[in-house]
Amino acid sequence: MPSEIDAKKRERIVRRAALELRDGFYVNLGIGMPTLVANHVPPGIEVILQSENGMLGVGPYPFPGEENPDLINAGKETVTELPGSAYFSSAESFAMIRGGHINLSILGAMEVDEEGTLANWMVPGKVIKGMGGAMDLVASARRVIVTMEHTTRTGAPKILHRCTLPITGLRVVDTIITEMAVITVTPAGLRLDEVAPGLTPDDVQQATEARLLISDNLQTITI
Amino acid sequence: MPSEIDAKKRERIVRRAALELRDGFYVNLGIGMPTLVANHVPPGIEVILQSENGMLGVGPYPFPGEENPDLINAGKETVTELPGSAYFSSAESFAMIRGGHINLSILGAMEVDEEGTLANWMVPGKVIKGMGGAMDLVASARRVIVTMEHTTRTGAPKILHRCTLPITGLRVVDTIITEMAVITVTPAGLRLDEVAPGLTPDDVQQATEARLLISDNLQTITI
Amino acid sequence: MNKVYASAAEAVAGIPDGATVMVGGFGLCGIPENLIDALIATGVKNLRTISNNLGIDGFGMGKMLEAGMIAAHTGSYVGENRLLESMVIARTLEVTLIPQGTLAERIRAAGAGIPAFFTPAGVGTVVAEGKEVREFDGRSYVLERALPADYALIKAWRGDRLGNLVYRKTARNFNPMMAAAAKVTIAEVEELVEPGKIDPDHVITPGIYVQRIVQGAKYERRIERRTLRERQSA
Amino acid sequence: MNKVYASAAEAVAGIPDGATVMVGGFGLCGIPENLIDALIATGVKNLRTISNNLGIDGFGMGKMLEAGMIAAHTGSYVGENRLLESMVIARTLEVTLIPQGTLAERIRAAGAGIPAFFTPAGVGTVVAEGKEVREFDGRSYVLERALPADYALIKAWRGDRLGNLVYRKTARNFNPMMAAAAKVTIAEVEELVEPGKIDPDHVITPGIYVQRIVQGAKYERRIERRTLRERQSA
Repeated sequence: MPSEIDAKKRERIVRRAALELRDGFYVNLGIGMPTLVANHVPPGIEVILQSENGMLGVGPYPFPGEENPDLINAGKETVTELPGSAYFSSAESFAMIRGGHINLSILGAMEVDEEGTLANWMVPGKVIKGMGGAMDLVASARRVIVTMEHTTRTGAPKILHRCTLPITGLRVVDTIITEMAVITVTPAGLRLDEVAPGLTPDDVQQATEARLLISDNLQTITI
Repeated sequence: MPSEIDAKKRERIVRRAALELRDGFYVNLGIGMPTLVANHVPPGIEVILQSENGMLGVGPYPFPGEENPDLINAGKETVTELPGSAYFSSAESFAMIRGGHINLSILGAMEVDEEGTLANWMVPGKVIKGMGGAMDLVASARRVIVTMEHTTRTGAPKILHRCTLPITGLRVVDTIITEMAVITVTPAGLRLDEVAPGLTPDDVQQATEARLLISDNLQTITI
Repeated sequence: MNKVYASAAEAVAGIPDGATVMVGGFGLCGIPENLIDALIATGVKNLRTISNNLGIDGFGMGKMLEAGMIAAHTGSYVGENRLLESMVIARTLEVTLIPQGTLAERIRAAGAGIPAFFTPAGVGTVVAEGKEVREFDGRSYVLERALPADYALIKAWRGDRLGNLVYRKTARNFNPMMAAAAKVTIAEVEELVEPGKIDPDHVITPGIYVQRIVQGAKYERRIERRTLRERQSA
Repeated sequence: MNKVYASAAEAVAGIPDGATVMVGGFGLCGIPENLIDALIATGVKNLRTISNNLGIDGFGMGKMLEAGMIAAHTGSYVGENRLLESMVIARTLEVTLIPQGTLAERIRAAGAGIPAFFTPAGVGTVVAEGKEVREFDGRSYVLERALPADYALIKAWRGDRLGNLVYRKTARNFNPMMAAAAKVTIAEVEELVEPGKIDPDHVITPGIYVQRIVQGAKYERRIERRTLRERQSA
């Protein structure tokens, strides 16, 4: 049952990403897997979620019958508000993002390269859907974490020497979190900081096109 | 009693300026004489006053005991609100002004020249006070009317061939209203459209450095 | 000063073929449902639309797409429209996609009298191609132009006769900037009230930006993705 | 996440000599009275202040001027301070005056990540000297840079523990933009309330922009020009 394996992979990624949250952080979570990070906020940590359609303090999904068409997140999903939430226009929302007020943006990727360049919005030859707010977020969030499966469904590497798809942002990614590894983008290149239990650095390198530097303090991923 | 004569002059100017108001206009009135235009809105005309410190729908001065320190106009005078007033930030206020949403700005002048260039914020050698919002207003209001006494207190012309003081805006004035005349700025130069009762165009020209074109349809000022 | 129109049909009358029309909303949230229907009924053609999304097949701006009245569209995300694909391939629709924050700020700039500004979004991507890129304090930015419109169709929760508007929750989105960016802004509201009923401190769109206002006849307020959590048993 | 400070003195602690400090308010309306007093009490020197006005002799920022703690000031109007003249002549104070709308937009740009923008205000005047002037659609505009600060001292009517703020009437003025434009924003409020007490639709400054919040101990709220009308006899 590959879908169940995928679900477990994704949960591991999401749980590891949640450990990057810090108390008092304002965080923007991308559509899909990143949104799930909200379910795993560590105890004792208070984070405030921003949604780029104009909301701070995004709460959980509503109970049945309490959904409000006027209250959605950037993925167009019905959500709820919390005590201390605030609404604002799209111009104010992106002023907030562009102005560097978001501590952390977590989003998905099709490709990331050695310089932290990200491609996640367009596959030439397919009809384009649009970049939405991704270009603004990666350009200006104080820290950008990519969460993604380490390889494509056919096993091809997604962490590349150079991105081949049209890019979303040039040298924007700080950290890559996959089911196999946690990788930091450094001026010297990609540094392997953590590997999944049971894997060796070489296993990760085999699934990665870009050359990986191995951290002097290499850890096993603990979630 | 020169001050009483001045008061009458100013009232004539203000009353004539009020005739330029049109129903539905959003109007910004400068500090001093222009503020008084609000007292002479013609019957049947509804105008909404904007104050650049962040208010639409400025009402009259408050009754004694009803003044509110949080409710002032751009001249720092206590004012009141009206049904349908709105408050906003200084950035929004000048977005409104700069965006061309103000139909009419009425303000005072030290000098105006043949091209409609205005000087009203600084006299070199005196300590400068600052331009406040005047440069933004004259650059972007759809129509700019200058209300002023025709000459200085010593009788020197204020309507000049070229401004001599540091300017507030280049080619920004549409109409000049004084106690002697109503003058329109045209591409060909200043056109005398109306003269005060009892005065001839030549009387006005004598008090004016810039050359005046005489309107084919010259009128007497009626207020 | 009376900006109130009796019906959405009267409120949208006079929009000519080829006009540039902004439409408020994010997804299906905060869209001017009644004005969209009324605009389609006028039979106007070759519109150049500006909106973050393009509705979905069968609802919101998706209906305008189906009516064949859109010649060109500028937005940030059009992923919910299947019809779009065939139209782009058949070259009956020209689509320009730009970053959402750049879209929001370009619209804001148009209303605010700012002809152009620098932004970091899109530097090094296709978005910056052909545009000036300049460095400030060691970082690169792309010069973006204001994005104005002839008409804006927007939706607010409540409005008064003078055009003052308030919005509800995330239905605010692009509506306030569009109100300021168009020559003629047409607002539909769920509740039309007398001036003074809206606290002046709560007004989001001051009436100066609104030329026409109409109370919508009915609202479907369709939900695009109904996501729910389970009630925990007590 | 607790941004609440017990006193204005604690809230302004750590502002170093030479810091760039924005101060909210227009005239004496909406100024952070308690924070100004607390800042003077710290004895900090050589501040570079940014504020539309400079208070009046003996009140508001006028007190900071008298304390000799301001080395340079940027604003749009300083006409109410007599002390200013002698300081400018003695070259103990450097004053930069810019158009009020440019001041507001430069501060807004700093908070919004816009490094520079074009504006029509000041073209052809001393304000444009040494700056790039460019034509767009036949009209000339001057390029203006963002104006950020190390600290912003602002005043709101009501705020919650998360820093969400609402303002009252024209006391809003420059406060919201300054909140977003500083590295550290310190807000004083008349009423400090629990999160949830402010309707999320009414929030003007979302808490993300506020790092420290304090309830002011007392407010004089001095009126600069008390203008009144007479009651008509019945």
